[in-house]
Amino acid sequence: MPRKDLRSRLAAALRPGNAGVVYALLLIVAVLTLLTAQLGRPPYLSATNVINILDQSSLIAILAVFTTVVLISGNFDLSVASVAAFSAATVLSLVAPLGLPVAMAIALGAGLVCGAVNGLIVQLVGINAFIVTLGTMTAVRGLVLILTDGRTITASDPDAQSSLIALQAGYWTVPHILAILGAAAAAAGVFVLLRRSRPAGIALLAAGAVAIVLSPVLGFELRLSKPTYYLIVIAGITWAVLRYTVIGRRLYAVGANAEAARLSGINVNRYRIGAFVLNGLGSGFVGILFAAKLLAINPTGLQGTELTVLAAAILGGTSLFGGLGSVLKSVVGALILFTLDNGFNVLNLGANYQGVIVGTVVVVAAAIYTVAGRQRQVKRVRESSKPQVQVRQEALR
Amino acid sequence: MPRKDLRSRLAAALRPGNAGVVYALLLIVAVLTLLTAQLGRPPYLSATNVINILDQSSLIAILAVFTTVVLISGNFDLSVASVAAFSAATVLSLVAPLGLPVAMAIALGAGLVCGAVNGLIVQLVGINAFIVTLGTMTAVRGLVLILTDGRTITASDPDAQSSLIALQAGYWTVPHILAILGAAAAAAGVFVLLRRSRPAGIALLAAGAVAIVLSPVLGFELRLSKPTYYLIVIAGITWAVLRYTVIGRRLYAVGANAEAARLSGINVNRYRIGAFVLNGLGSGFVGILFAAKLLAINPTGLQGTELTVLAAAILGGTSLFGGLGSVLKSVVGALILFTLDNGFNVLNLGANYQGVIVGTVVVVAAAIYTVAGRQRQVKRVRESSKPQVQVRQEALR
Amino acid sequence: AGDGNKQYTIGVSNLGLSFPFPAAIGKGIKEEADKLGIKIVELDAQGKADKQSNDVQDLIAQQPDGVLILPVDSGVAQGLADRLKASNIPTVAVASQVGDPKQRQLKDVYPGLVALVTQDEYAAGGKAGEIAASVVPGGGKMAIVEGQAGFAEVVQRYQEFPKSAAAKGATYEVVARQPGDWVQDKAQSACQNMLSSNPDTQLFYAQSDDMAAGCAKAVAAAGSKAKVVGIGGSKLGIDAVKSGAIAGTVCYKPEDLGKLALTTLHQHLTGQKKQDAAFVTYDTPAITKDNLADCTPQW
Amino acid sequence: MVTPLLSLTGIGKEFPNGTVALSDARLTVQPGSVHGLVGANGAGKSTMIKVIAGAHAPTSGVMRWKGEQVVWRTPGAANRAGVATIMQHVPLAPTLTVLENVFLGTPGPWRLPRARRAEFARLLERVGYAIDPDAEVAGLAIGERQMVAILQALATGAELVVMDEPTASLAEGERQVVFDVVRRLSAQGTAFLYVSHFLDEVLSLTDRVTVLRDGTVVEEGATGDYDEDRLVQVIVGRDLLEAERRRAGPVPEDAPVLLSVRGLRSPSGVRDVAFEARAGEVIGLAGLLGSGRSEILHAVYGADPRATGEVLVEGRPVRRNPRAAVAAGMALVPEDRGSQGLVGTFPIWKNISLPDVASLSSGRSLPREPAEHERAERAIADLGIVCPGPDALPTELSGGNAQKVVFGKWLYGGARVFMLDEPTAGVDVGAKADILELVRRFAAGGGSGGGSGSGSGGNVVLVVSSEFEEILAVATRVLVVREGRIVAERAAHETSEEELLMLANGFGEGGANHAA
Ligand SMILES: Nc1ncnc2c1ncn2[C@@H]1O[C@H](COP(=O)(O)OP(=O)(O)OP(=O)(O)O)[C@@H](O)[C@H]1O
Ligand SMILES: Nc1ncnc2c1ncn2[C@@H]1O[C@H](COP(=O)(O)OP(=O)(O)OP(=O)(O)O)[C@@H](O)[C@H]1O
Ligand SMILES: O[C@@H]1[C@H](O)[C@H](O)CO[C@H]1O
Ligand SMILES: [Mg+2]
Ligand SMILES: [Mg+2]
Repeated sequence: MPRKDLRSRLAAALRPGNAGVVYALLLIVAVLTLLTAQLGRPPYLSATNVINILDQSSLIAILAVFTTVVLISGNFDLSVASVAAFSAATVLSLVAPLGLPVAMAIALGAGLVCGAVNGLIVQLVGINAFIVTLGTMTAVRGLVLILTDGRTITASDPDAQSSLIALQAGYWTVPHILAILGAAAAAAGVFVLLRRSRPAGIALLAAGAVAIVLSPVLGFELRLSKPTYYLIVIAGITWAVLRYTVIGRRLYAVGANAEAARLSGINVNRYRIGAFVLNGLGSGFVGILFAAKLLAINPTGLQGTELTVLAAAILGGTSLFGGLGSVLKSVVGALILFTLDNGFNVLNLGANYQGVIVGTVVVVAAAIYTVAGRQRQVKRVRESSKPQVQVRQEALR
Repeated sequence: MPRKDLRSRLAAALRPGNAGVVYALLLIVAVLTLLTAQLGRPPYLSATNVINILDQSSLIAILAVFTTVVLISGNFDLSVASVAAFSAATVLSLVAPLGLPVAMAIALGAGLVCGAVNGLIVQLVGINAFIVTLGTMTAVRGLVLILTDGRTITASDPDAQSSLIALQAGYWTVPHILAILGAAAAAAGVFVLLRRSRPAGIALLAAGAVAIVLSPVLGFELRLSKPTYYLIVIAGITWAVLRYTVIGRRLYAVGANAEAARLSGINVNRYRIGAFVLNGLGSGFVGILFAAKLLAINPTGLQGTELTVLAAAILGGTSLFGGLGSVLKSVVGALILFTLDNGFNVLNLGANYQGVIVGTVVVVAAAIYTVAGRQRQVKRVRESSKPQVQVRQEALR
Repeated sequence: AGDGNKQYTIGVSNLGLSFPFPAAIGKGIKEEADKLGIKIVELDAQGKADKQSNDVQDLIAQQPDGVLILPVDSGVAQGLADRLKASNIPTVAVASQVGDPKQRQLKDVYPGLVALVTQDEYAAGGKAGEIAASVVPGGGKMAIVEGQAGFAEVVQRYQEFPKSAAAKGATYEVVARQPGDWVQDKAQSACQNMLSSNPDTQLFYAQSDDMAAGCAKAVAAAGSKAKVVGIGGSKLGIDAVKSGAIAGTVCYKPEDLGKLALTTLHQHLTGQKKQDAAFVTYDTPAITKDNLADCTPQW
Repeated sequence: MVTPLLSLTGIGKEFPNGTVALSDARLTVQPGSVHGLVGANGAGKSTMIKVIAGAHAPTSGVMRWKGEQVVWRTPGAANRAGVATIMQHVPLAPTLTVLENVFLGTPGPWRLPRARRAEFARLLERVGYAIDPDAEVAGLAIGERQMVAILQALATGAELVVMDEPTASLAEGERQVVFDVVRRLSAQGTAFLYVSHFLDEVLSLTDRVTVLRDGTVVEEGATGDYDEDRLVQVIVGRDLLEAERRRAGPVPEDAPVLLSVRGLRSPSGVRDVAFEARAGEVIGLAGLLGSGRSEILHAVYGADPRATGEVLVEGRPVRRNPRAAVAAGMALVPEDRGSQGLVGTFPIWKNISLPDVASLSSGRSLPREPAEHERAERAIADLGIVCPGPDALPTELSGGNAQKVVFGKWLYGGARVFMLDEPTAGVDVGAKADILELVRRFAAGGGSGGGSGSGSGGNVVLVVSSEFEEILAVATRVLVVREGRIVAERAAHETSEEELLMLANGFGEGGANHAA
């Protein structure tokens, strides 16, 4: 029986309705690989290029992870990009006088406060999250403007610069890691599958398989940028917490039906405010990484990123109505968006045509797995209900 | 009894929970008036300035009207600004060779097609409206880029220019109109109130009163820009259709509970697609007015306006979950946003502080009537809720 | 300079005070205004052409003695200039042309303006080409990091580049041109990606210093020997020239530009120097490690 | 005398809108006893339960738990004290699995410890019910959700389990499961507070019973002192119509065929359904939970877009969508009133006029609100809807009264084919009799006045009900449904509940298709 279970779970997890966003990504990568080959450009799936894509996506993907948590909790946050910019401006202004640890702590604290303000207003005053976070998005952007006074802030102090650079620049290399990790992931996947957890297990298994397959291609050592590792750790931990802890179960419950959650004794406000605070903190962290990456921020820095982040999460199948979503799929959503940008650069496609293509691909990607998912949901009348015997009268006498 | 009814309806409609956004606007205007007087700036409530604010808000307010219809139907549209820019680019490219009427027809048609594409994909393929319209927003923006080839498009032909200018420039003046209209509105308000329609009647009545009061201030003739008249007509008609017709009733039902509406024999798809089409058409129209106003559009023109439009609608109390909203209140929402911008301009407030103030005001305005609305739900005592006698026994005999 | 005792009020319609370059122009204007005893009403269009149109309406309502306009969009600005003229408000355009650049030469200033005070974007592109010819002599493979599609500068800052490079004996083959949307981050990604598909690129021309700084990081990280040329002379750009990350840039001086614009208008108002559709500009020198002293960054 | 487990004295509850749902109400539950709480729709039962569960704060009164005065401000507090509540409107998290919902409130670090699976298996065994622990709740039928809610309450191991109409949407088999559980656990010392409109359940399960009327307790006593008639008398304040027990005879052979259904199939599991209905007929669809009765109604109505087949009303084919169905004179009262029947933001009057708003409008386009109000007031009177007035929102109504509003949507519009899916779920005994009487009158073509009187000698009603007794009381003919097909047909006066149950379970001559 467990064996049969395993197979059916595998099948379920691999169904387009479930893993659709992954298929969409694979399709895009396949098309780009073919096109580059066709046009006689350097191979698309080269180690460098894959490392680049991961590096380029990582900060937005981290934002998407935390935004997914907010969406699962049944809320909405437009303020992430402003908060990240604010944190970046904070850390850049303070790193020289106060040193990196203190500057980072203050920047993270600023993010946390922004998140808490969002959460408290939304949950305790009860105003719509869209309008609240639109307001804080504007207000925090205003703070960035005040802090920067309309200029680009840089970390010009060399010590400060190098401490910031150390945060994110460069790559960590682990020999044979890809094969090792792949094997580990696959093993974990099998284990998880046995523990009856479909999508999770299959994600691990698939990741493992891909890693093993790519291992010869990418070389026998794993060389990824630091932000990529941050992403892996953050997405991994968040996923595990949501997937395996009671916090996750309650968060989903709060988003799916707040009243049911309340009646089960769950403190709905705590979870929803907590999600906002986490998102604020996460935005603060990403802001620091942006500061470290760019060593400069101007008042309009990261403007508009909030829509990219939401797009990643929603491409990953997260519901805007709460209770549904997976941080890993949101990461894949972000990868889709950055793979496209990367593809345009590699193919040297004219700037004028990129917009039309991105827009179309986003809709088509969503269509692929919406339609596939629908197929699955065909409800069926019970095939063979075992006789539910006994007349009520008899039961009662 | 009708008299008592009238009074209680008036009271109900004037309650902050109902007319909150109007109070928020009045408060902002009052503060700005006091501040300008205090600081010795030109009077805030001068005829010119009021006319200007109305003129400046009108195009966004028209967009907010149609977006409200989409929101009421239970959907979401991020593509309006791109569509308007596309329509503007279309009309500017075609007005010289084809003449204004044909160019306008094509631009409107383009808007209609965009709306229809949104509607068909969202309703028939069943993809989330957020991601679909994010996709079309990007794709249509891409079309604008292609159409303009990355540059600003102008209507340089003098004939074409003057025909465009005639569309929107200038003012229409009606003598004594303010007092006349005010009286008419007030009368209509009383009539509507008698017909048991609180918010509508009170809105009319309030508008009438304001008009009569302002009549001496604004002079004895009504001088408003053409776009302001367009707004008045569009908002008026849309409001009346939503409020007084079967179409409106069904649209609200579709948005509030699509399944209940469907099982009641309403063609849900038709209403929801219709709302998108209307929004596309409306965006096309606004695009033409923008073209006429600016006489040029560049590829990034109107970018970001979608959030302003949504903010106006949601400030006006429209629900993101469908079934709730009022186009008149959305117009007031737009007025709030533009009153702030205009106020900053009149006060010559430093750019650095505007963001913080706008953000705070938006949240506070929403808070005012969210909290007031809550109060109302607590206090609402139905006159008729006397001891509930059970009349059922006799009812059927 | 003002001999009359009249206190002038001048309206400034700035394209966006959140963008460092126009913000620095605004700063220059204000500093000069303080000196001249002029009152400034400064409105922020936040990068939106439609908001600029509203701002101009609000300015006209305040009846200033003159207006400085930093156009968001050259085409839209034409209508605004007409409106200002109709209200008899002397107007100076700053930093960007008024009127469709496709149909109007830069130096053919829109009639009705007192003056257009700006750097010559075309000439600056030419200067960048000269720097390129000096750091990658003879020519080679070049990739371009463009500004956001839709900005006039994208065309203007490239047009003279190949010509002046060729004049110095360098012909470049453009192997890629991709948008960096004026921002560091996106430019860094674009250069990373262009390098991975064109590893033998020898020269990157980034159409702003922010993008050049981002691009330089990508070049360094990839271990490429390609040179990066920027444009703008911002603090970021000059620092990068100093550190050798980028080979050179073109020095824009927004604060000086602001001052120049205000004095031009003031002199017109006082009658000291009446002008009609004059083209006023300032020098934007090419900057490399050799002449860093010629450029004190103003933004 | 033992200290009562729970006692409420002088409890009052006034809602923000001014409705006084409880005034000076009292209740005493002894340890290990099963206490019945009965009353008409809107009497205040659910409100009292919410007060006990910590979901509503009472406006006045004192609550004691094991003799100690308590104030439970949150449901969590009540849970921790040992009270588990199954609410009337099954609140579950639809995107979570059955297992996760059952252990939703349970503390502990892990989302789904292995031990919970074993615990769940034991719970199922103890209860005698089977359900896939990994099924997503969103995909469950309403009855299954009810069972999940029951399991959730039992899983907490509470000392007092409060059940608000737990069987209202259950089929026979599951009802029995519930009764067994109540009996078994109460024997082991768990106390129950049991709310139901099925008086036979109350009479056989409970030890004591409290009767609420209009928010106050009108009687309290040992169940043994009551019989069904007396209980009904106390609840509704009058004798019930004998009508409920009357069986209808067949309609005349020559009555015109009003509804023909041919070759109806759907991917949701409807298979080759075909039948005809003559004017005046009330056709009962009998079957087990999940047998596909709702799906058949939806397919006939055209609400399931994937369904194929022919449906004719008065000989004219009806296109397969609800709009065409309504235009052809069909009406559907769906099973799930909250999500399928009512528009939560509309007041009662707008809900009632919704399907027929065009005909209440000038030129079919401008609704005449006074006419709509009039209709709502009439429905309120005809159906005895307890509410502050036609302006009340459905969310302010008790469960049974909300159901009556859904019913009221179709009463006056001129429909000729009525399809009712569990029309009396959660409706009190008095109202149930009224509704059944209405069904009969409607089938007879008397209509309820209004526009319905096309006068051609009668209409057709299809009734799905999990109470076979009710089907037999109202139907002229019964179709037995199993696995999406009609497996047998009986004239109502020639069959019995026992026979229907056999047929529904796949036994008996009609049931040729056994699937083990
Ligand atoms: N949230 C609410 N706001 C206002 N009134 C309410 C609310 N909930 C219930 N009521 C009113 O309180 C009264 C009692 O309702 P309650 O739900 O307790 O009845 P009930 O006895 O459970 O009825 P049923 O058998 O129909 O479930 C009803 O008149 C109802 O309309
Ligand atoms: N064993 C099962 N496996 C999966 N789904 C089931 C099972 N049993 C029942 N269902 C669910 O039951 C639904 C079919 O029940 P349906 O509502 O048609 O039955 P019904 O005869 O109307 O019963 P009810 O009295 O509950 O209305 C299907 O949508 C399906 O989701
Ligand atoms: O000149 C400026 C700057 O280069 C800026 O980075 C983008 O906008 C251009 O107009
Ligand atoms: Mg109840
Ligand atoms: Mg059913």
